[in-house]
Amino acid sequence: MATGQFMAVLGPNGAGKTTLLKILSLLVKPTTGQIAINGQEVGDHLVKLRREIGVVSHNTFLYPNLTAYENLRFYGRMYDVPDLEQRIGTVIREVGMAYALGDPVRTFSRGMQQRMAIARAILHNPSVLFLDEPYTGLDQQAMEILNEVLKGLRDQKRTVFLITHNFDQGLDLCDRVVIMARGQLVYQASARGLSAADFKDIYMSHVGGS
Amino acid sequence: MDQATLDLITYRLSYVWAAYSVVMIGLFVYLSTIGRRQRKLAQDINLLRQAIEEKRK
Amino acid sequence: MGFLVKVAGLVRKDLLSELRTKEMISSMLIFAFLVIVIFAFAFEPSKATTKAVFPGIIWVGFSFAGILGLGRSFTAERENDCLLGLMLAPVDRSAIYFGKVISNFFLVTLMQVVSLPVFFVLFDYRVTAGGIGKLVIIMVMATFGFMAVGTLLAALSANARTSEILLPLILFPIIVPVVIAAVKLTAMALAGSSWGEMGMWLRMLVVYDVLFLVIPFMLFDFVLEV
Amino acid sequence: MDPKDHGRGHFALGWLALALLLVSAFAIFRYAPLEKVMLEVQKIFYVHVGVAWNAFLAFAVVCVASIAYLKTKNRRWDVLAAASAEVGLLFTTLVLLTGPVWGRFAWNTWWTWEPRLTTTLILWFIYVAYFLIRSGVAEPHRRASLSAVFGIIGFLDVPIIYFSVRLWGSHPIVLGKGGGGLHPMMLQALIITVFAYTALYVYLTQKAMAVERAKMELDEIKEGLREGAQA
Repeated sequence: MATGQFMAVLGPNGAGKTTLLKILSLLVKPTTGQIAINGQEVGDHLVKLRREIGVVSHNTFLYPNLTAYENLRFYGRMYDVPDLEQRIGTVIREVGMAYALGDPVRTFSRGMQQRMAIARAILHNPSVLFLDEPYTGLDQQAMEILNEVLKGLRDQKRTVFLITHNFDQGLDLCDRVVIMARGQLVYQASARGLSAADFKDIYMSHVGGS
Repeated sequence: MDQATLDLITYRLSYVWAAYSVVMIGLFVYLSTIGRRQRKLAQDINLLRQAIEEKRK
Repeated sequence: MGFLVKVAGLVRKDLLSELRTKEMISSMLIFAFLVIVIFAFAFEPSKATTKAVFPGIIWVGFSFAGILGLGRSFTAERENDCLLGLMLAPVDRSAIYFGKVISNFFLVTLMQVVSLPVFFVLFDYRVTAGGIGKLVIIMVMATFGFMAVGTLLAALSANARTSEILLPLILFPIIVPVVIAAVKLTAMALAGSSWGEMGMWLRMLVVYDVLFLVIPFMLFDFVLEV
Repeated sequence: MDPKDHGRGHFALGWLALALLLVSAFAIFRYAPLEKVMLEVQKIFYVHVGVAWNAFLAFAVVCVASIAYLKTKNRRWDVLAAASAEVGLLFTTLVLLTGPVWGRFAWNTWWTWEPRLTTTLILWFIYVAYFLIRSGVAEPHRRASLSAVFGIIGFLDVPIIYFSVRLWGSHPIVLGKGGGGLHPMMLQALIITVFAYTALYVYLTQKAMAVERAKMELDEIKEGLREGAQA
């Protein structure tokens, strides 16, 4: 997959999406095969290469009792982010949460927390970003804000994987789509010029029915 | 040997008997639980295999 | 250097979070006080025999309260899946371990410092300044060993379905040597023994502390595996 | 895999263990001389030590298999560790039951906090905890890793426990279990008994491993069914 692409990975539950994510985000070593990031084979550089990866999951990874700022500062330390204070200022504006910087995360709504999770994931300027079901539990308004943020990410030419089982969302943002079922890649194509209705048919023919 | 000595020996042997029977009973109980678990597992595996076979048909 | 910065960051995060809620320290303190009160009812505080078992009472209180705190330290990380977030970061697993050992050690020591005077007052136990000084060093050494192995086992039990009841059951048999040593050394310190007389016990505690810092350090990776 | 498949030589080993147990019974009751202080009751010593020694061997095997599992991630090591821990726990239980019988006669009390007895008791608790961990974790690989970690920690703790209990024990050891030096014929009987129980340990461990493997197989079939249902 080329740098700067925005790829959607779709599939029903249990198709191996989360396992793919775990492998690609360097949590688990694959049983067979190799992963390369920025042309660098992963091999033994597991810990170092985690710096190149950001993950947004349906869980936020945020400490509820700490403020937004404290959370970002903590994760910034963990990722050795240089010029941390400045960087926190930048990302918090990017997700439009600057007004809540001093509030504990516990008091945030689900949508706000999800935006904070994105801020946390892009804090260390990762070259690859994984979004694992980022739309879970969001209301319509929060989804639109999330889409705005994702558009912003695409324009920054980051490599993004969007993992979801819901093909109404995010499709228009993507360059490529991949469908997984039963642990296998069953379909991949360019997403350009693909309408949601067409895609639904393709999806059903590969996944549905069985 | 008089009766008193014999009684003492019987008394001491009762300890030996107690200790050895504890060991033997323990081993026997363990062996029988292993056997029971093996039978139960074999049963479960066969049942599942049959279910899979039938599904294939 | 990067390693130490990360450990410091982890400790700071734990303590800051605890400062906001105070749930760990307050529950440990209340538990320790309850132990004192229960023992005061169970054993007449003014009797001579009670004075003899006083070191044991102290450590029963500390151990139970400490386990209460340890149990919380990793279940708290499960909220919002924070532990997973940490594991995705380029942080050595051992840094996570050391960070937790240090923050747990700090909080349990704080609990001990606050509750120890209460133990002395409520059991009307007189002690010399020298005895107190020795006692502090002994407490630090014993608590460190307790936390070093306790943190590993707390992380281990956090993975199980029944984590709250599992932790004391797996931790108590392992820390038997620490508890024995702590009780003996406390009794000796309160009775005014010299360091020389405590030599064997102190050496044993040092061996335990070192062994159970090095081994969990090597095994912690496997406990956090996904 | 058939749960009754125990691996090579299991059947022969069973007969060997039985034969050795009979030889050891002969050695204990006919060959070895009567001890002067404990008289007949000293005969308990042979089985007690034979079982105790093998309980310790079983836990050493758990430790080694646990290390091997963490290094290789091969489930066979986990099966060995679990099986060995089970037999070890059985043997430890037998030691804890025969110990008091001896103590009742020798020290006129069922239980003393004698270092070896106390250490055995704590050992028993450690391996009960080992099985609590195994039953508390459902996911097989995680269960294997976590119990391996505990198997290593628990075993390495044993010498420290023994040392601390010994240092703590203000109770005098009333009688060394051999009563000082052993008569050569007593020693021979003891060695045979230890070997007999070692053969029995291997035999039982093979059986327990067969059960563990069958459990593993059952899990895999169930897992296969679940995936099949989703597809």
